[in-house]
Amino acid sequence: MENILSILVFFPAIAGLLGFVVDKESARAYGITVAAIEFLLSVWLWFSFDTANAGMQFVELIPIIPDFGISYYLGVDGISLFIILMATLMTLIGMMSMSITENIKNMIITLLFLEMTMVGVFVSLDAIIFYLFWELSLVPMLYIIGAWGGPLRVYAAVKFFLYTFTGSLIMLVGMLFVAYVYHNLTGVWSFAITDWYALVLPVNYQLWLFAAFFVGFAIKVPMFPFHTWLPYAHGQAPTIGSVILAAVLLKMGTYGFVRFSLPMFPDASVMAIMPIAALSIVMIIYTAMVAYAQKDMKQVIAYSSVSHMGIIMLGIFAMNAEGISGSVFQMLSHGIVSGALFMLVGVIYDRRHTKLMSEFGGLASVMPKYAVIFGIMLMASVGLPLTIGFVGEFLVLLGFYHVSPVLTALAGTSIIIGAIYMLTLFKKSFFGPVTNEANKTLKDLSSKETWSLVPLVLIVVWLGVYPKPVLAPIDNSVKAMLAFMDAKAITQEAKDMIKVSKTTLNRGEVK
Amino acid sequence: MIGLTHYLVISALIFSIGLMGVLRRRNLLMLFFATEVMLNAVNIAFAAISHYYNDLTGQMFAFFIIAIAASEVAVGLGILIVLYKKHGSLDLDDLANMKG
Amino acid sequence: MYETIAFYLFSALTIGLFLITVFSKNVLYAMTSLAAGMVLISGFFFILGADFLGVVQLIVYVGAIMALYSFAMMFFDSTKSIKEKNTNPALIFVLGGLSALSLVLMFAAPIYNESIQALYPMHEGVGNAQDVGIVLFTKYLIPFEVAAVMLLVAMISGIILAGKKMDQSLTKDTCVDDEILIKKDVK
Amino acid sequence: MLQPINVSLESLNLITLAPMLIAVAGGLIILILDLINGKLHKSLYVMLTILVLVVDFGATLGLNVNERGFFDVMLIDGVSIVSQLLIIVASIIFTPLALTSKRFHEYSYPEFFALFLFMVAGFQFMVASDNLILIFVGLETASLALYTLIALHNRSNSYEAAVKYFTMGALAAGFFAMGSAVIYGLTGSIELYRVADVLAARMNETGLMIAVFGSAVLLLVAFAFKLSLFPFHTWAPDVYEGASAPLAGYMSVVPKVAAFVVSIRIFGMYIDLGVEWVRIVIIVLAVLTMTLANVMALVQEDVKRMLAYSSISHAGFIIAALALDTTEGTTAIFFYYALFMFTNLGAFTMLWISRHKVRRFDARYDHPYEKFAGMISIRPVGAVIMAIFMLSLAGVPPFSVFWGKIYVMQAAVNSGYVWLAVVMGLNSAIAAYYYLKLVVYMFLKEPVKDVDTVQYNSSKPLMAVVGFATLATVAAIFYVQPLVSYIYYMISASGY
Amino acid sequence: METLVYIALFAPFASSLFAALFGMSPKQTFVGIVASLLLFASFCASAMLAFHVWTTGAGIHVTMMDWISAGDLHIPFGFVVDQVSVTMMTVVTLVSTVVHVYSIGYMDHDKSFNRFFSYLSAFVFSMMILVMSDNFAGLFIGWEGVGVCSWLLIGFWYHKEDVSREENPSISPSWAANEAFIMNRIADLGMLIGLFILYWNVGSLQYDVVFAALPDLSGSVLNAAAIALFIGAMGKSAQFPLHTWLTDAMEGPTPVSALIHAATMVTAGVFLVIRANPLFSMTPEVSYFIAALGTFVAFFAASMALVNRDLKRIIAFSTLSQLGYMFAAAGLGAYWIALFHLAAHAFFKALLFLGAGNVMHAMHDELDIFKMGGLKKAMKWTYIYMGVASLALAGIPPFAGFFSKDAIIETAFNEGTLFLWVILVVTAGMTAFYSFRQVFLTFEGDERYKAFGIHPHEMYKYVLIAMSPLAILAVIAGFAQGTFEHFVTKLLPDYHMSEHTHHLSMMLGLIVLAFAVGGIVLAYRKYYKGLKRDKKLENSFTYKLLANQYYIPNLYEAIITKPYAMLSEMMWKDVDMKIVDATVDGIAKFLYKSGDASRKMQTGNLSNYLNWMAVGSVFLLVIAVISAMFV
Repeated sequence: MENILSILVFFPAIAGLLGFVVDKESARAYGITVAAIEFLLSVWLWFSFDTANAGMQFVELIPIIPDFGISYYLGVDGISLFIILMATLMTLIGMMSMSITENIKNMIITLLFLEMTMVGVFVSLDAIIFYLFWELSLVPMLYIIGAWGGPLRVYAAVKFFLYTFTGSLIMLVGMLFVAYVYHNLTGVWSFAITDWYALVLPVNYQLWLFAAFFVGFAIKVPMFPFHTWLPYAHGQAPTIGSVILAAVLLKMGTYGFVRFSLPMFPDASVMAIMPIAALSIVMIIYTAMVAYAQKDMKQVIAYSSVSHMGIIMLGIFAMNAEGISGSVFQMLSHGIVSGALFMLVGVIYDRRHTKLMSEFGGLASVMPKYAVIFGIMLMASVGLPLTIGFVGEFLVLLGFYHVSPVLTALAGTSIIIGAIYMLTLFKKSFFGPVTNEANKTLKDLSSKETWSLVPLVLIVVWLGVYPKPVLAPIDNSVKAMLAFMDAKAITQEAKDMIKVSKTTLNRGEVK
Repeated sequence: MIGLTHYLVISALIFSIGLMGVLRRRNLLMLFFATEVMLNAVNIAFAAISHYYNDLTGQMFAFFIIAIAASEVAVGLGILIVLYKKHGSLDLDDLANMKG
Repeated sequence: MYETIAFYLFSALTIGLFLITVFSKNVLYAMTSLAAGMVLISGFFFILGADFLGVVQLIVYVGAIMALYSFAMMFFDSTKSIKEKNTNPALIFVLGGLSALSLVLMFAAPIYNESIQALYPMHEGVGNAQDVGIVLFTKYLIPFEVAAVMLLVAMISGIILAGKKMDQSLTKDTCVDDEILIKKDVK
Repeated sequence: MLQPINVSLESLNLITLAPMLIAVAGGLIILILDLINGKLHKSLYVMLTILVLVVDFGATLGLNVNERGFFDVMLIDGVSIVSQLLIIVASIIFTPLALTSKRFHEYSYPEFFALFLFMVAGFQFMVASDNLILIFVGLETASLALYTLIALHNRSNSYEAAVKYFTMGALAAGFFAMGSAVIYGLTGSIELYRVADVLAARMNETGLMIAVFGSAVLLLVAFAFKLSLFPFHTWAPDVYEGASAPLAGYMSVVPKVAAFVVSIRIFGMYIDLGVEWVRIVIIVLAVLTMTLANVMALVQEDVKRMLAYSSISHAGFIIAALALDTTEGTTAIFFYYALFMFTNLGAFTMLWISRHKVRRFDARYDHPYEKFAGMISIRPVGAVIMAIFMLSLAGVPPFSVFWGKIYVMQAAVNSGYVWLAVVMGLNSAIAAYYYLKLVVYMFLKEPVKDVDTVQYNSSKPLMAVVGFATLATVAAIFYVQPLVSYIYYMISASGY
Repeated sequence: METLVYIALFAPFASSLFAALFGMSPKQTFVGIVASLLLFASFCASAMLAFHVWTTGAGIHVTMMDWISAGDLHIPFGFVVDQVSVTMMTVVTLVSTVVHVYSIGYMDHDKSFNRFFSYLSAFVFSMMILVMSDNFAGLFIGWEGVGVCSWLLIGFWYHKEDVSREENPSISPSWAANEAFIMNRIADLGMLIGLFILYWNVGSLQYDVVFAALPDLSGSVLNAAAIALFIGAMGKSAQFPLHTWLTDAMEGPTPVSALIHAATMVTAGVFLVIRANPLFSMTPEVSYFIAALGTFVAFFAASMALVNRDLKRIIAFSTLSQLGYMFAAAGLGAYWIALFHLAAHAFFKALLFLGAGNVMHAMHDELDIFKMGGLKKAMKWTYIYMGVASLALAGIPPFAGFFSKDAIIETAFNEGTLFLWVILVVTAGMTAFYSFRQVFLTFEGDERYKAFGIHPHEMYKYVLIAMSPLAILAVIAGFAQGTFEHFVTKLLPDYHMSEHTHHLSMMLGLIVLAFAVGGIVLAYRKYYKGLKRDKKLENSFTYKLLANQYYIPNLYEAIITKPYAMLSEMMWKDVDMKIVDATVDGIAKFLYKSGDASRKMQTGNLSNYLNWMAVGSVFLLVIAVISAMFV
């Protein structure tokens, strides 16, 4: 199965097209089946992945527009592998738990197309193909938010689209410039990321290009102060939209930093550490405070997402394997945990059609199972050891400590203020007496909801206790990347800052 | 002695007069007159240059400009007629249905 | 010498006439002065030795075009002076003045250069019409033919636009369904 | 005395005339047919027109690159071949749109088709020459025919549109003539290749720059009008709105391609001569055009008018590529239009399909956004197709216009105009808003009325056109490579 | 032996899972029994391990599996059973077993009986990880784990409503739980930083590697690490200023208070200092600060206990005070003494709490000692237990507390820190006073409860029997001092009194004893006969200050909680919405507005269009002319 990546990308798309034919009543089952097959395919990918190889695997390279240097170029390494797995998993789980009945067929088809774009982004090794999937992912999301969202859905959807679109166009200019420089130096047009890695750019070029890519990625992440589309998008999106958005789409931004910014512009990245760290810390603390002020459960989780993304950003710019691996791991953990939290909020929203905390209180008494799962996810979200949330956060903070102890201490406040807003949310909604009559008769989790949440709980615990199967391949690739960056960096300070681990595997040759 | 420049300056002046007419006129028929003035101005320039370079090309151009002006008049008046039938007026100020 | 006098005379007259064309409120005056101006312009052509062009100018402009215009004028019933809400005169004069100034400055530049060789020189002792004819039917045959097509287009356009068929709309899209729909909308 | 003139037939290189002659002949045949029998159905003329155009296409394709003919008046270089092909293809797509299920005024005239073919011939002459006279005559032939075609739609708005277009066109013609006069004065020639030679020799003369700049400005005004650059664009929205939808779509492509060819020849010459000033002016106009047209498009209530502004903005986008004056930049122009053509014509066809004689939604507009509200639930396929066109216009990959966009931006970057590429990017982002607005209406709103009318005019030929446009838009990624290499080859062969 | 290690560790975990299975079903007594048995198994295993370690003198080190490994960081799940950890294990499992059995009776009527056992066992499991881990990260797992269990257990009665601080200083169980968790988190951040410092300077988090590498590190690094780790310890052990959560934590069920907030979890901070003694021994300044802070807290907490009326809160303050003693010892370098006091304290304080639980059970959850009195008739055994425990706490020989506390006070003298010594001695007197104030007010004097119509009754027999091991240990543990010293100093640095101190030891002991007895006598005189309220005293500033915990909770609310909430609100409404988001929307609106504005250019009037065109062309011409002049 050399072309498993193509299958992974296009299987959902083809299934989506065929989905137009499927009857409305069966659309849901169809969607779940397709998502399940896709997930199994990605699991297969994992099993056939050679964990000892830190380089790109399952590479496919077909030139499509040689005059531009654009090729259909796919591959995975340890960094992208698990994000793909998470994307397929969250799509499956999201579909399983979906409570939407209106226009279900359109939803399923949209989700399948979305899945294609998500997988596509993470397997692309050609900048233009990457950009293609990146932009294309906006369209289904726009539809999901806009068609099934809350009262402000159109505003939210359009804001989401335009904001991200604007940023990525700047990024596109950056990409074109890199290609131009590549052409100048080699005489060949190429948009292949692996080719671009070989470019050693002067520092001022690096800075400008870093800035261009930064705009695109930062909006997607979303970094402060570009984050304001997110609360709207989450607040208005249907549950499934929020789940996918938080779990996968935001990761595109951070993944972009790891895939593009760091290896391509090591010197600029090192120079950008402090500004980015400052923004990240603002993001961590400020959005955590904003989250605390929210009245709406979903908004709390939305802002908490931003705060957690700050941690991920910080880790990426730690410039050591601990931090970056932790960051990538945190992407997975945030994906699963925030996805689950959004699903949990969706559960209560389905029952009460409100997400305001003031409407609730004492839910733990009427919905104990729900409370337990919520509690577990909450603990994972605040980074309790032996849950998935701890590993990433710990590694990120550990890694960044090497860069700046003071900033780490500031960023570390996330474990405090994160606990503050999360526990407050939990207390307001789940503790205390049941005051609202409407809450007294609420049904606990249905089997459908349970079956979609329990796997996530299991993953949360499993990867919290034994992250090695996931962390080791990530770590291998990250170490190789760092070694590469160190070799490539031209300024001494960058060389000093980039910490190469003692045990680094050689980066596998790219075919 | 009258040089090329004299002719060109006259041409420029007449051209500007035509331009002023185009700016000023609100009656379409009168506006078309102004465009004719402009084209005539150009014709003077071409004829003059042609004369001073002793070259026929300028006269050719002027010749074609006359032909073009004639065709324009035909088409323009045709459009004016349908417009007049519909609107009963040739005033530009009455003709602002589409805007924004 | 007489060239100089003619030049200045014609210049003054054309400018004056065209000013009337442009500024007169009366269509008839405007048109008459336009026609007169064009006649004088043909005078320029004769001074410059472009006899053929002068003749064409007289025939086509003063003959054909002005005739068309006068028919149109009658058709539009606009012999009387017409009311126009003219554009702000200040703007007109500023723009007109500026354009005149810059064009004059431009033409005042040493455009003429002795060294430029004429591509299609006029021949000594050959009539202008002959010269023009030869160039027109060799080098400029294609534009000439295209101009013919253009005139054909203009003719067809003029005919169909002014034709009776344009008086009513032949567009027909109200079928039965549509009427029902419109009724629905009204409700 | 005059010498007798001997001209050998070979030296005339008559083959260079073949495409235009075919079109003209086609027009004449239609006129004659009408004379013989006045009751022939429009479908005959449509098919005849298409046939003529196909033959025309074949003839154009068969031309050799870099030939001159007929006393060097005709210039068949790569640019002219590529642009003629574009013009013909757009015309072929345009023609079947006459076959709506409902009847429209203009198509009841056989002369419509004759004029249309003359217009195509006019454009072909215009692009296949570097002689300012032929360019001017070709331009006017095409324009006069176009004015008539617009007016033939026979609505109050279309007269208004025709008058506006005509009047401003006449003014622009004056500027063109004046510009040519200055060039002639400067060089004693109106053939651009010679003009370039003479000007190059005269560039160092003192005090001449003013005339060089002046001539450039006068010509620029004329073509800025044709290309609808700010502030000469004012006619465009009104004319597009007043014209029938297919014609509006056609106008946003074909006259502009033709005007671009001439602009490349003229302004490319200036820039090659080292007159940087022209480049700066064009870039400034380009930036102003794309930005202003974009912000104005934001506030439109009518889809057609929005598309009109969007076309203006796209033209601004591309004129920037012209200013680069590199092979890539020039390639980008045609490449962009080739891709833009399908999408844009497709979008206008969708409007045409939904066109009504009576305005059922708005007193003023034919295609207000409300008309398309909730289209997804009424005509899902139509809605998806329209959405694809919109996304393509917005530059979302992998649809066709995206590839054009990156090529233009890449060209800008390659010439060192990174800031220009950034401006282009930001403008695309602004533009995304109004395209998205239609998508939002179609997908996210409830229908205003029970509108089966969004596909009111639909007929098989129209569906075929839309289908073809959709295919071309979606599958762009597969033909971008041959397309761009062909165009690039043609452009570089002609030395631009 | 490895099996034993795993049994000791995982039996509580199994217990927790087993109870969790029935977590949502109604009370099942067998759940409690099974849980207690599993805990007992864990205790037995710990005891056997203790015996093994004692006999062989060698620790056991097992590595179960890898946990985190990224970059150069490798953290395994490794467990070490040595003198220190085995002591802790034994103490923890012993007290836990007792508390489990006790809970079967105490939680008898609670509908969440099963859930309670699940949490309680989970806590023990976390605590075992904490003490057994062979690295700092593992310690941190347990550290956070006990924090969560504490959160769950304090908030066990989550359904209770929030009330005002005047009505109940802890507001509500859920509030107290959150407070405890968040305060601990503050300290945990310090601890994490400590870990980071160690990792980046040593390259590992294993105890042995770290301790071996310490001599190579610079003083500032050591100080920083020691401070950071101690901040962690401060949170868990509720040292000032992070102490307020401990008294609020009394909202939890009493067995929880006994186990978590007296015997085990709160001593984790002390354990950390003891565990990391190589580090702290190398940082004398930090250690001295620890001792000083401990002394201060001992006194500070005792002062608040003097006037408090809440049975459990008094005990909680005493816990706080005793923790201060332990830190004083550890800070002064007498690690084994600190550990000894830790163990002894665990026994008698747990006993004290369980006794208080009995009283609560009898008094229908009434905790105000002013409303009790004369309970000795109804609750003889409880009286005895609490009396014994209070004697131990007061440091009366031969009870356990005497030996351990005396050693600490002697250490303070021995180190020459006379100031600390004085305070500790005075505190010993205060301890005796408030302990017996509480005992007398509860059990002696007039039966004030009758006014409230309460009919107290003694606890179930089996519960009382289950408490007996603690009582016995509270009495006899002190005699094991020598053995204990011998045992643990194989690992911990030995601490001997100087000759000088040794000579004076008898006298020093007597001084302490005098203060203790003095305290008891004072309490006896004031409260034995019943409650005589002194309005004047109660209205005095000092009394109010003490009764309101120096207004520290109010202060925290005023300067931290409320401003934080306000600031958050402001951040959201003013900054996020009105600045950040409004900027983005502002750009969009600006574009839209400029669209509206430029749309006016499109008047529809052809004349205007022509004007535009002319303006454009003339403008360009003028520009051309002007720029041509400069070329």
